[in-house]
Order: sequence, then C-alpha cells, then structure tokens
Amino acid sequence: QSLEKQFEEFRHQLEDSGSLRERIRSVALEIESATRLMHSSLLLIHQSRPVPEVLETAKRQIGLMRELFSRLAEITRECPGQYYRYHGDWKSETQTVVSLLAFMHWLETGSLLLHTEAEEKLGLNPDEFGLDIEDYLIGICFMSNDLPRYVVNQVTAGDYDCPRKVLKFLTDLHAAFRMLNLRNDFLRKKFDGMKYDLRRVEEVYYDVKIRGLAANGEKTGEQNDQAQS
Amino acid sequence: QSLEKQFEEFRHQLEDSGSLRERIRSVALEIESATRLMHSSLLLIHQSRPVPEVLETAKRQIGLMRELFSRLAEITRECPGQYYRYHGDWKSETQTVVSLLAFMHWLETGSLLLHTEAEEKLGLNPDEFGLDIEDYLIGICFMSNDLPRYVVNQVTAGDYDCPRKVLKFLTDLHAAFRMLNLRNDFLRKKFDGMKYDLRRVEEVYYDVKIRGLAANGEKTGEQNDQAQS
Amino acid sequence: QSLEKQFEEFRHQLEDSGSLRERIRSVALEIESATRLMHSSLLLIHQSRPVPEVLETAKRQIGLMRELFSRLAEITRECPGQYYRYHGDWKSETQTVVSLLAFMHWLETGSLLLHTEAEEKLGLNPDEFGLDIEDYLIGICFMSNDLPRYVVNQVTAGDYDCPRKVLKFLTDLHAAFRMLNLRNDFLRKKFDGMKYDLRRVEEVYYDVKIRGLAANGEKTGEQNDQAQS
Amino acid sequence: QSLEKQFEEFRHQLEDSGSLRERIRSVALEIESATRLMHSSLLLIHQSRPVPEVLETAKRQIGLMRELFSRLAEITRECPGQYYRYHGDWKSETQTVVSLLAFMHWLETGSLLLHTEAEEKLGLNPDEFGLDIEDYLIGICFMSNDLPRYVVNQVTAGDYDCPRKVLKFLTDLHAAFRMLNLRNDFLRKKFDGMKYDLRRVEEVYYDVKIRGLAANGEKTGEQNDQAQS
Amino acid sequence: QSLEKQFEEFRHQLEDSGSLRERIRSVALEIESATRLMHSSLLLIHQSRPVPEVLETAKRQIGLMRELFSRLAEITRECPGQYYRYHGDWKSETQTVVSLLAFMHWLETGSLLLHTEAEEKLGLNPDEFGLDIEDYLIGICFMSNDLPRYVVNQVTAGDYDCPRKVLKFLTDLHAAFRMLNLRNDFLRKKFDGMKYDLRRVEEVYYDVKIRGLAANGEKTGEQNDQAQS
Amino acid sequence: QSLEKQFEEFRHQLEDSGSLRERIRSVALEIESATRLMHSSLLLIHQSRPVPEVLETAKRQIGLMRELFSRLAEITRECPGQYYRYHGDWKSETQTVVSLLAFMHWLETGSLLLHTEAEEKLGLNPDEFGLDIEDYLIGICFMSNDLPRYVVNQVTAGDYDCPRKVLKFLTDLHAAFRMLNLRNDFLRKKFDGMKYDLRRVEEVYYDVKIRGLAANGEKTGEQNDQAQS
Amino acid sequence: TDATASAADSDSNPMKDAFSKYAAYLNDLNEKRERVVKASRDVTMNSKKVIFQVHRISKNNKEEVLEKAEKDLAAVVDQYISRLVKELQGTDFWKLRRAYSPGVQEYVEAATLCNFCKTGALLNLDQINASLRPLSDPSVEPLQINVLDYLLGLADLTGELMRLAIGRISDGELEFAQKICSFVREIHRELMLIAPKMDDASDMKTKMDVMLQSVMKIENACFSVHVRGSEYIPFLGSEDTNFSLLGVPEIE
Amino acid sequence: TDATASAADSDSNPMKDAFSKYAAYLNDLNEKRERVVKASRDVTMNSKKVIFQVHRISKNNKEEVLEKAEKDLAAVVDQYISRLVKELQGTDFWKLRRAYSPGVQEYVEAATLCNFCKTGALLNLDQINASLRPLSDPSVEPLQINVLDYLLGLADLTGELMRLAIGRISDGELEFAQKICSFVREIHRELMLIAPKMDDASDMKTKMDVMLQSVMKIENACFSVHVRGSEYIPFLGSEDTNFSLLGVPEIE
Ligand SMILES: [Mn+2]
Ligand SMILES: [Mn+2]
Repeated sequence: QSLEKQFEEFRHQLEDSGSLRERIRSVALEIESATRLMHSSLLLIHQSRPVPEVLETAKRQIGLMRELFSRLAEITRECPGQYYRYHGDWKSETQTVVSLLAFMHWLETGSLLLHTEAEEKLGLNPDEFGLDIEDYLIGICFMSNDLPRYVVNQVTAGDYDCPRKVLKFLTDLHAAFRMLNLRNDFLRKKFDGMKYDLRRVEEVYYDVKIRGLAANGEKTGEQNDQAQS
Repeated sequence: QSLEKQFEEFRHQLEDSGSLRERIRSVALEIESATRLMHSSLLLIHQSRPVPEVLETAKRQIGLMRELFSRLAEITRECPGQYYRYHGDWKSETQTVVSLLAFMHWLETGSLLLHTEAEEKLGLNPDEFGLDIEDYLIGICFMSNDLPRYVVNQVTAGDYDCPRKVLKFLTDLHAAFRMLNLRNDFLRKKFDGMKYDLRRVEEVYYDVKIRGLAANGEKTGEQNDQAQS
Repeated sequence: QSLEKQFEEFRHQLEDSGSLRERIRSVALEIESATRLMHSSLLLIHQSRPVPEVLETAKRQIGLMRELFSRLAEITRECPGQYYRYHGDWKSETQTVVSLLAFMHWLETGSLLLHTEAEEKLGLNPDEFGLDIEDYLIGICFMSNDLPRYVVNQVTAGDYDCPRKVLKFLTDLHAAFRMLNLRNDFLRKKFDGMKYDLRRVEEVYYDVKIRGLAANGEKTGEQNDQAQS
Repeated sequence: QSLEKQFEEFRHQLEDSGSLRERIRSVALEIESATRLMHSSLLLIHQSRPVPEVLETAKRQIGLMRELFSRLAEITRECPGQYYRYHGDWKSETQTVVSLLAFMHWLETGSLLLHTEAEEKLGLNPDEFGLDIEDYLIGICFMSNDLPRYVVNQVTAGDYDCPRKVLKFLTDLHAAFRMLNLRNDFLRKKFDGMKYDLRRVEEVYYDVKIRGLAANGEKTGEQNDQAQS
Repeated sequence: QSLEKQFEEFRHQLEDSGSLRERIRSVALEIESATRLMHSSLLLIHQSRPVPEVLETAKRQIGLMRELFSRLAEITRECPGQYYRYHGDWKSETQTVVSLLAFMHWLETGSLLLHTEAEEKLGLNPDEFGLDIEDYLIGICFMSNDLPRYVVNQVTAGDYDCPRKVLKFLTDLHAAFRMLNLRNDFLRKKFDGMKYDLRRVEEVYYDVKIRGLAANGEKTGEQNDQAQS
Repeated sequence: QSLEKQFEEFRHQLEDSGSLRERIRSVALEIESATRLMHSSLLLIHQSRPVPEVLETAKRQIGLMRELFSRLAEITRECPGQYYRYHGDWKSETQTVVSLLAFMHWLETGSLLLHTEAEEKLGLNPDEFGLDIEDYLIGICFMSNDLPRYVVNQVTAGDYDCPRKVLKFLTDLHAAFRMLNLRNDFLRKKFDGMKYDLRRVEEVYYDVKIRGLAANGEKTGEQNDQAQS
Repeated sequence: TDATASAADSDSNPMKDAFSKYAAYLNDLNEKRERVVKASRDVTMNSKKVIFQVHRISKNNKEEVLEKAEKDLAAVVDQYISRLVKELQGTDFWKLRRAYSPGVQEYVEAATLCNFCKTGALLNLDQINASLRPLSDPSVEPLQINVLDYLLGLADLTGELMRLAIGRISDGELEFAQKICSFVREIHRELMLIAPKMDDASDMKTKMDVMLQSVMKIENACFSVHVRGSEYIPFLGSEDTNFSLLGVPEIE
Repeated sequence: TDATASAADSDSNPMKDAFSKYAAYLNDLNEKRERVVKASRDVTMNSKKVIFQVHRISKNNKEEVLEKAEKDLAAVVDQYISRLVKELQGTDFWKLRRAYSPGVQEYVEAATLCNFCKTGALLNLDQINASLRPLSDPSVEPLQINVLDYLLGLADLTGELMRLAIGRISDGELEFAQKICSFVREIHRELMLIAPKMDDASDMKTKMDVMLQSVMKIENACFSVHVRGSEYIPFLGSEDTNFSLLGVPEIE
C-alpha cells in the first residue's frame, strides 16, 4: 500500500522531470538551428567578403538567441537548484554559440569577448541562469580552432598583416589559458589543441615574413589593431 | 590586462571546484570501502548463517556510513545549487549502499525499504542533501538481482517457505515499477533485468511446490510473513 | 545556379521526409505506450487471475490500437511505395503488439492467431498498409517466449493440465516454423530460441506426469481444449 | 490445418523474397566489381596521366554499369512498392558509383553532376527505379574526399591553377550542402567531413599563391574553367 | 610490367579460389538443407514415434548426404593440400551432420559412432577428404546436448528404462572425453556443457528410480541394451 | 582460518602498495606541476626572448625537480626491486622533464643531453633509481617535436643562422636513432615523427638559403656552434 | 670545421657512442622478453594439461589421478618454470611481468587445484614460492610469484572448481561438491574485498563477475540435488537419506 | 553383465581405444602449433631487425647498408625460417596458417623492402618461394608462402616505404622518393583490385585504408618539396634546378 503510494509519487516526479527535459531539448534544438544560420553567415568571411557586411548578417540571429536563452532560464526556474541536472542538454549548443560570438567580437574589436560580455550578449542574468565557465572556455577554444583557416584565407586574399595580428591575439590567449590548472577533461583536450592553432598561425606569419610581404603591413597595421574593417 | 584578470579569476574558481571535487571523490572512496565490508558481511547469508548474526555484523558499518554521507552533505553545502554538478561522483556508490540497506531491511521486516526510510537510515536531510530518486530505484533493482541467489540457497538449507515469500515481495515490487514511465536509460535497463529475477524465483517456487515441499510451510509461513528470523 | 536550385529542391524533400518520419515516430511512441498498458494487464495471468477478467482489461486497449494503426496507414499514404523506407520506425512496436494479441487469442481459443486475423484485429487493410509477414512471425516467437513462464505459474497454482495443452500447441507451432526456410537474421535467431521454450514446457509436463498429477486432468482436459476458462 | 496452410504460404513468400534478394545481391556484387575497375582506372589521374586518356578508360565500364542497373530495376519491378525493402542491398555500391561519375563529370566539365544527370548516366528511369537522393548526396561527399589528393598531385605535376578551380567548386558545393537540414545520420557525418577537404584545398591554394606560382595561371585559367583538358 | 603481370596472376588465383569457395558454400548450403530435413524427421523421436519408423525417414537423407560430401571432396581435389583453407566453410554443417548420425547410431546400436564409422557413413576417404577430428568431437557434444530432452520425453511417454541406458552411455562418453587435453576453445566449452547433460539425465534416472518405476524395466532393459526398438 | 589469514595478509600488502602508489602519484603530480612551470618559462623562447634570460627562469625549477625525484627514489626504496611495478605512474611525467632538460641543454651547449647527463641533472643514482632508457629516448623525441616551431619563430625574428644549426643537430640525432632496433611501440611511433621534424627544419633551411639570408650567418654561426647566446 | 667533427660518420662522436649503448640495451631487452614469452607459453600449456588430469578424478581413482597430476606438476616446475627462472635470473621481475604473467597464473591455477583436491585447503603463496626457491641460482634474487599473479590465478581456479563440482555431483560425491561450494564462496568473499586494491583492478573486476557466475552454478546444482532428494524423504523415512547421493555405481 | 564390460575402466573398450587416439592426435597438434608459434615469433623479430637495418640507408652508404641487410635477411632464412619449415615438414600448411602467418608476413615485408632498395622492383612471390625450396627435405612437400600472406606482407611494406620516402627526401634523394611514390601507388592500385577477393577481406580492408594514408603522406611530401623548389625557379633561371634537392652534405 505504502509501497504503491511511494511509486505513485515517483511516477509523478519522473514524468515532471521528463517533460521538463523535453522542453529543454526542444529549446536547445532551436538554439542549434539559429546557431547554424549564424555560422553559415559567418563562413563567408573565409571568402573574403567585407567584415561589416558579414557581421551584420550574422548579428541578425542575436535577438532570437537571447529569446531562446531567456526561455531556457524560465524553464530551469521551475526546478531551482537543478541547473546542473539538465546542463548536459544545452551545453554543447551553448559552447558553439559562444565560439561564434567571440569570433564576431574579435573581428569587431580585436579583443577577446569576456565571460561577462558573453552573458550580456546572450541576455543572461548570472544570478539565475548564468553561462557556465567551462562552457565559455570551451567555446573560446572552438573559436581558436577557426583562426588558422581565417589567416590562411586572408593571406591568400592579399591581407598580409592579418597573421601578425592573429598571432599576437592567440599568443596572449594561449598564455592566459596556461594559467589555468585544468583537469584531464574535455576542456583540457580542447586547450591542448589550441597549441596547434598557434603553431599554424606562426607558420603563416613566417611564410609572410620571409617573403618580405609583412614588412610594410607592420607599420600601418599598428593603427588598425583595434578593429579590422 | 582585462583578459588576464578574467583568467586569474577563472583559475581561482576552477581550483576551488577542483579541490571540492577531490574532497567528494575521497569521501566517495571511503563510502565504497565501507560498502564493500558491509556487502562482505551480508554475503554470509548465503551460507545459512543466522539472520540476526549476519545483520548485526553488517550493521556495524552504518554509523560510519552516516558520518560519510554527512560529510558529503557538508561539502556540497559549500556550493549551493550544484548538487547535480558533482552527483556523478557519488551516485554509483550510493546505489550500492541502497541495495544493501534494502536487502537488510527486507530480511528484518519482509517489506520494501522506502525512499524516505533510506534517507533516514543514511541520516540524510532531503531539503539539503537528499537521496536522488533514480539512485534509490537503481539500488532497489540491484537488490532484486540478489534475491534469486538467496532463495536458492535458503531452499538448499531447508527453508521451503522462502520462495513463496520472496515471490510475493518481488511480484509487488515489479508491479510497482511498472507504473513508472521510464526513459530508455540505465534505470530502464536495470528494471528490464528484474523480470529475469522474478522468473527465476517463480521457477524455484515451482520446484518446491511440485515436490510438495512447500505445503506445510505455507501455513506456518503466514504468521511469520512480517519478518524472517 | 542550377546547383543551387537542385539543393533547394533537396532541402524541401529532406524536410518533408523528415517531418513525415517525425509524425511516424510519434504515433509509434503512442503504440508503444498502449502496448505497455495492455502488457501490464496481461501480466496478471501469471498471478493466476481468472482468464476472462484478465482478457477483458487487456482488450480495452484494442480500440486505441486500431486507431493508431489507421493513423500510421494514413501517414504512409502520403508517400506511396515507401512503406519499407520508414518500416524500421514502427516494426519493433508492431511485433510486440502481435505477440500480445496472439497470446490473448490463444488464451481465448487455444489456437494460433493467424496473420490475416492479426491484420483484422488491428484494422489493417493489407492492400494499403499490411502487417509485414516477418513482423508477424517475430511477434509469434515473442509470444512463445512467454509460454514457459505461464505454464510454470499455472502448475504452481494447481492447474496440472496446462502443460499438456501448451505443449501440444507449441509442438505444432514449432513444426510449422520449421517449414520455413529462414535466412540468418533476427527472425531466425528468435525462432532458434523457440526450441528452448518447447524444451522447458516438455520438462514441466514431465514433472507433472511423473508425479501422477496429470493423470486425471488429461481426460477432463480434452473437453476444454478449445478454450481455457 | 489452417495453421499449416498459413505457414505453407509464408514459406512461398519468404522463398520468393529470399531469391529476389539473392538476385539483387548478385547484381550488386557485379556493380561493385565494375566500380572497382572504374576506380582503378580513375586513380591514374593522380599519376598525371592525360585527363582524356584516363576518362576514356574509366568510361569503358559505363555500358556495363547501365546494364547492371537496368537489371536491378527489372528485378525490383517484380515487387512493386518495395524499393526500400531491398535498398540496403545496393545503396553502398550506388554511392560509390555516383562518386566516381561525379568526379569524372567534374574533370570533363568543371561542374557538379546533378542528380538527374546521374540518373541519366546510369540509364535510370526515376518513375520506376530512381537514384535515392541521400545516396546521391553521400556519393557527392565521397567525391569531395578525393579532391584534396587530386589537387596536391596536380600541383606537384606543375598545374598551378588547379587549386583555385577546385576551391571554387568545393566552396560552392559546401555552401549548397549547408542549405540542407540534415539529421544526425551517416550523410551528416560525411558532410561534416567535407569541411576538412575544403580546408585542405584552401591550404594548397595558399601554398601556391604565397609563392607567386598561381599568379599567371589565374588569368589563363579563367578561359579553361569550363573543362580541364 | 612484371609487377602487373604478377598481380594479374594473383587476381586469377584469387578469383579461382573465390569461385571454388562459392561452389563449396553452395554444397555446404545443400548439406545444411539436407541436415535440416534429417533433423526434422529425427525430432519426431521426442513425440514418441516408434524408433524404427523415425530412423527410416531420417536415413533417407543419407544417400544425398554422401553425394554432397563426395562433391565437396571432388572440389577440394582441385586444390590439393588446401582442405583447411576452406574448412571454415563446411565445418559447422559437418558438426551437425555428425551429431545426427551419432544420435541415430546410438538409437540403433546403443553405442557411440566412432570417428572412422562416421567417415564410413559419409563415404569419406580419409586420405583425401577426411572428417576433422575436432569436428567429429564437437558433433558428439552436440548429440549429448539432445539426450536429456530425449530422456525426459521418453519417461513422459512411459519408457522408464530409458534413463538408465542413456545414463550409462553418457557416463562412459564423458569419461572418454576426459582423456583429452583441450585448449580453451569451442570444443572445451561444448565439453563443459556435457557435464550438465549428464547431471540432467542422472536426475531423471533418480526420479524414476525413487518412485520404483525403473525396477521392472531394469531387468527387461538388459536384453535390449544393444538397440532400442 | 589459514585461508583467511593469508587473505588478511594480502589485504595488508595490497593496501601498503596502494598507499605507496598514492604517494608516488602525488609526487608525480608535483613533478607535473613543476614541469608545467618550466615549460611555461621555456615557451617564451618562441617569442624571441633572450636565451639566457629564458634559461635562467626555466632552471629555477631544477632544484625542486631534483628534490621530487629524490622523494620518488626514497619511496621506491621501501619496495626494493619494484621500480617497474610503479613505473607507469611517473614515466609520462619523466619523459616530459627529459624533453625540457634536453632542449635547455641544447640551447646552452648545442649538443645532445646524454642519458647519464640527464640522470645527473635530476640527481638520480642509477644503481638505485635510474632513468629508464626508453623514457629517455621518448623524451628526446618530444624535444625534437619542438624544434621546427623554434626554427620557424627564430627565422621570423630574424635569426637566419638558426636553421643550419638545428638541421645539423637533428640530422645527427636522427642518424643516431636509426641505430636502434625498435618494436612497434610508442617509441617507434615517436621516432617516425622525428622524420617530419627533420623535413620541416630542412624546408626552413632551404627557404633561408635560397634567399641568400643564411649566407653571412653561416660564417658567424660557426663560432657560436657550441652554444646559442 | 668542428661541424665535420661531430658528423654522424665520425668515430669519436659521444652521441654515437651513447646510442650504441642504448641500441645494445634495447636489443638485449627484446631478446630476453622473447625468450621469457616462449617459456611462459610452455608453462601455460603444460599447466593446462595438469588441470585436465585433475578433472579425470572420480570416486574411485582419486589417489591414482592426483598422484599423476602431482608428478606432472612437478615436471612443469622442473622443466618449464626452471627455464623461466633461468631467463629471469637477476632481472627485474616487474619489468618483464607482462611477458611471463600468463604462464605463472596458469601454474598457480594448476598447483592450487591439485592441492585442494588432495588436502581440501588452499595452497598458500608462501608454499608455492618456497617450492620455487631451489630453482634459482642462490647468488641472485630468486623468482618469487607476486601477489597479483597469485590472485589472478586463484580467480581462474574457481572456474575449474565449478567444473569439478558439477562432475562430483554426477559422481554422487555430494559432500565433496558442498566442500567445493563453501571453498569457492570463501575465495569469492575474500577476493571481493581485495579486488579493487589490485594493480590492475579492471581485469580483476571481469574475473570477479565470472567467479560469481561460477559460485551460482555450483549453488544451483546443490539446490537441484537437494530438492530432488528432499521430495521422497517424507515417504521413505530417514533411514535411507544417503540415497539422494546417487552415483554411477548404483546403476549396475 | 555386459554393462560392466563396457564400463569406463575396462581395457577392451573400443570407445576408450578410439579416444586414446583422439587424445594423442590433439596433443601432437597442440604441441606442434606451439612450436610453430615460437618459430614464427623468431622470424618476426629478426625480420623487423632487417627492416631497421634498411632504414639506416643514406645517400652515401647505400651498398654497405644493403649488403648487411641482405646478409641479415639470409640469416633469417637460414636460422629461423628453416626451423619453421622443419616444424611444418609434411603438415597441412593451411591448418596451422594462423600460427605462422605473422612471421611469414613480416619476412615478406623485410625481403621485398631489401629487394626494392636494391633493384627498384618488386620481389616476386615465386622468387621468394624459390629461395625457400632448398630448406625443405626434398621428400616432402616444401613450405611455400601462400598468396594471402604475401599480399598481407606487401600491404605492410607500403608503410615502411613511406618511412623510407620521408627519410630519402630529407637526404635530398628526391628522385628515389618519387620512385617510391610511383611504386607504392602502383601496389595500392593493384591491391585495391584484389583486396575484396582475399580470404580474409576485412583484415585487408583495414590495411588498404592505412596504405592510402601512406600513399598520401608520400604525395604530400613530394608536393611540399615541389612547391618550395618551384618558388624561385622563375628568379634563378633554369641552370640551377637541382638546387631544390637539398641534402645534408650541402650544409658543410
Ligand atoms: Mn582455467
Ligand atoms: Mn612493418
């Protein structure tokens, strides 16, 4: 009897948590879809389209993204203290979003999108539904993975100052990451991969430098270090 | 600068959460070790040692177990709202503890150890550090896996009423589980296995019954259904 | 241009087939859920509840089941000639339904639910959306897997004529299956398992017979061979 | 009796479908063998043999290929509406054929072999036995996997304009694929791999460009974009 | 050139051995099919059909079997010394044949079909195409697996002397097998299974004995030890 | 009794070895951490910081490192003859240490750090706790992996003589490694990688040479071959 | 130039000299490992033969069978383990453990199986090691089987004991079977406490699962004999209780 | 009774006699298999040494290195393959194939590698087999390496050739590298046609994938040298085209 009552109660709880998870999954799918569109727009940067134009198209998704994240926050508000119970259902999507936003931010400002800035861009209130630090860091690693490709294509298109700028940025970023004491997990693996990005950018810089292509760029480059246009 | 400052902060946070996890892992290891001792004592039940004696030895670990779980609770108190972030580090150990406690409880009372009773035995305060329902249910499935072996050995030792009692208990338990709407996960898999336990106990009961061995036991058994002694 | 046009068209087609599959999956989930309820009711047969009562409860799902299958048929009508493209999405559920219906039919009539009878029960129109023969056969094998358990529990409950009846049915069924020339696939594997069911029922019949328990039953049994009540 | 009759009928049907499948498998094996010869001829392209010569040898298999596919169509005509029942038996072979035909077509025309063109080359009548779209798309992904190797060997052989042309083609192809909303299946996995092909070709183009080797080629290249000869 | 020529030759050799294998597979399939028929006939023994009648039907396949094995021998004659190259293609079928022949032989004579006798029955010439000893031994283990079922069904049908005879045979056979030193391979696993067959037969013998059912049978049984009729 | 006593003893031994291992792991973690700091300092060499400055910072860890290794030696002294039992727990860390020391040594002297020299630097007494030769060799391969990056960055920074020196060193090292007969193990895989390092350095040397950048450097370089400063 | 002096083909090159030493070391090590692997395979094969010999035991030939098994076991030590010991003379036993461990484990399995059948008790690691000591040249450290290999061998022993128990029940030696059952249960219980502390705990975990299966197979067999034997005791009275231990001889 | 006559301990039991024969057969087979496995391991180890010897090749020591490699290879045949042949004397080669196949494959790898370096051509299976024929006792059928083991060895050869090619490019032997590239491409193309027809096609499929990786590694290396070498040809003019084949000697 009491056994039955207990299981009756369990059924309710499991059903509630099941439907909650389903709603989360469905929002996460929408995030994934918006991310895909943003990514698609951003990819044109590798075909040397003008930065402002590319950014503008990519930014069109941000409004939707904010809304989707606010829906996530709303859902988790129903189960206080269980953010991390369902975290696995949105983390991979969030990491990709961060990587795209950080790339766009770098294109605009030449500097790293900070954790708080990322939360702002996504309209997150850290007291209630924040951006997990490891998700942020993994997103940054993903962004780093795209930089060598960007540099290669920029040089092909004749922008010989790009390698220097990216190298400086990536060197600083890599140094900053090295300060962290990472466990042997996914983040560590991604960070270990960053050194290959750095190496590749160094190689491209070397290619440009040894051929004397970077010479002039270096001077004029200083002025534009803040933002690429 | 600001990039460096941000990573400085990350380092602190990651180190804090890393050391927290280390402390949790170390308590979990102690739980595992105490569980193993309890399990080892309990195994003597298969060698037809008297139930009270076996239970007494097994129960000696409970004090330590309570202390260890209170240490877990204390540690997670430092990171409110993150129970499920570290849950993976103690769940498997907890499931085993539940299975042993439930088996002992059944030996004593002939009834199922309820979720709240399990929390009580472990000295848990559900508002603060409760027993996850799925962990409880998985632990119950583990207990079910041990019952066929117990029945077989009891009959060999001459207790011909045991199969009937276990069968009744397992049938009710199985029916209760069927009420739950389980996802295709580990719990579902464990529950699916329970039907083989049920089947095996049915077979043993059949073996006893068809040989007329259960006949008398059935009557006297009724009286002792509450507890085996 | 023409490349783009082609891919535009592909996108439409893939989206159409994707949403079709989603609708099919959702009906299949409902079938699974109805099956679960039917199965739950039917399980009480192992606890020696009266057959008519058990059957009545189980049959309550049949109306819903018919409706769900007619919805499946309706959906596949949108993609003529592609029954087998989506077949994988409902076959496992269908096999279980068949196994339950066949068991119920046997309890009622003592004979095998034929393929056409199964289609009728599910309200299927074979010209349009039939029951795949292999699905039917696999369902029958599943039913066979439940018979030894039924026999064991019936004998425990004192029905000593049951083994004889089941053995006769299963022997005929096994002989019929042996006529088929099966490939080395899932069906073959399931059929190979049937011989263990047969063997187990023979063993129970032996147990009953050698103890002289079957003697009288055999005569009175003849009369009731048509249906168990 | 009626049980026996039913199984008699099943035996016929299973034997029919078994022998049909056997015939399909045997044609599929012949397709595989012809594909292998075509592939082997085509591999000579990496050793800088003249394109026309290579194409000519490879094309020798096309007649046989058409015949084999017409035999497939003929066989499936015997079981209308069951194309997808047996689809698994020829799809992998078909995908490889498509990849080779598309590569040959690109070598000849510099443009993508369209789905309808692929059907034409294979002599397929889409109303009766068409080329499944996913098979077509997977075949195109396979072709993409071969392009980096081709580009590398062409440059080694002194054709410095090749990377530019392949890059343009692959960029367009990749963009077209991105329009599709793929499920998490084999095709998606293959498409995800395409970005590595693109990246590798970009790198080769970069290597050529930064050394000034592509400079002149670019102008003369424009004229020959239609076909390599 | 010489390289090409060598590979050309290899291709011929591999194709020859491929087609040889295909012919072997096809004969093996026919053996499997004849075995299936023989097995089907033999299964009637479990339904208490008279031994001579059962044996007669089963033996009808022997002629065909001999012919099929002589075809196998003929095929392997084309590749002298390569018996074991293709052995994997017929060994499983041969093991089943041996198990059936040995069972039939035991039904007729009450003694074990020896290796040389098995070769004779199959019309094999050991100098040219013999019966692999491990195949023979595995076949014998398979036969042993069927004996408990036979004993159970015989007793059910009222033949109370059967357990004694089978027990004596199986005890001797088990003792003989224990002379072998086996590796941890398939044969050892099968031999381990024989222990369980022996135990089951013993149990049935005990059941019969303890009820005084075997008493009379034992005397009359002695006369018929050579053959069951 | 005696059985229990023996297992009691085993438990003690295993617990002792477990706690020993824990102490070793903890020292190994500290080695890893010190190595990380050393590596971090050394990485500045890629940003063209002056060699002496870089070396000085990196060397600050050596004292600690020696102490940690002497602690390892001390611990293993408790279990004489079991160096290789626990070897897996420090080998990967040791390989990295060797690679850093060898790189530093090369920067200072232009020559290879020999096995005995490495032992000296770490304060190891080979009779008691030596440096496993395979660990040493793998460490050397790791060092080789860093040289191409170093050369590229040096050239970028204007040191055109660096490629020549590294190339000579690496050529000799590679020749020395070729004297070894390796199994198909980790060391062989690492050694295979060295070939690519050599090729990359050669390419850079070629780039420098062909542009006449190395011409002057070669002369002045001769003087500094012993050490870079 | 000094560049030439340090070239690969110069004779006084310290790097080259050092690598000659490394090369010699690696060659010796590989060759020794090969020899040890071969010796270990021989130990395995011949220990397996001893195990099969023990399985030839029956109610009436116990002494005879065990005597032969012990003789064979002694031969394994004299002929094969001694070769292993010779190969390992003065080497680090732990470094080459993976090369000889399978053989040693199988030997432990055989030796403990023999001993259990003869004495009903577990052969201690100390006893085994004492018997190996004479094989070594007294000047070097003798090969001693380590706890891990001993325990891994013991884990496999339970599988052989299960086979033995099933056979003994068939032979009517129910008491022997029950003795095996208790013994295996005890080993299982003890190993359960130790398993996670072993160096290669995951290997051991699999073996523990198999072991539990073996224990349960014996228990099920004992159960089966018991219920069958209990059935007619009410009818037959208590004077014939041994009747349940039916064995082959009863047939004749 | 005749039941007693057929009991397990009677001497004239035909079943017992037959099983003695089966037991002897199985024992012999297992022992032979063990000996073959051991011989095969020796062949493997020593063939690997030959392969390493070949990798010691450089621009200037070619003859010397290959001469030693060939001597070592001959020693493998004389000392180890001959033992394998002796063990297999008169046995069914296919029955024990799995026991000796790894060694034979490694030997094929070593022999074809040596031969390619010396002659630039593929050593035929017939040539290898001819060289093995004298090892056999002329009265029995000689061990002949079968097509499958030869092809499996050849598949591994391409991995060694890849390593060789990378090394040769470093040494400035670009032409040699290109020769290797063509050779490996050709083997790959030929094997691609044959692979699915082999007895163990799935093994071969994995090897084919690795092989394609090897081919592409060589092609990428050749590409890299080529673009680098092409860069300044427009500037330098054609008189110095060999300059791209930079090797170690140029340093000094
Ligand atoms: Mn064993
Ligand atoms: Mn190799």
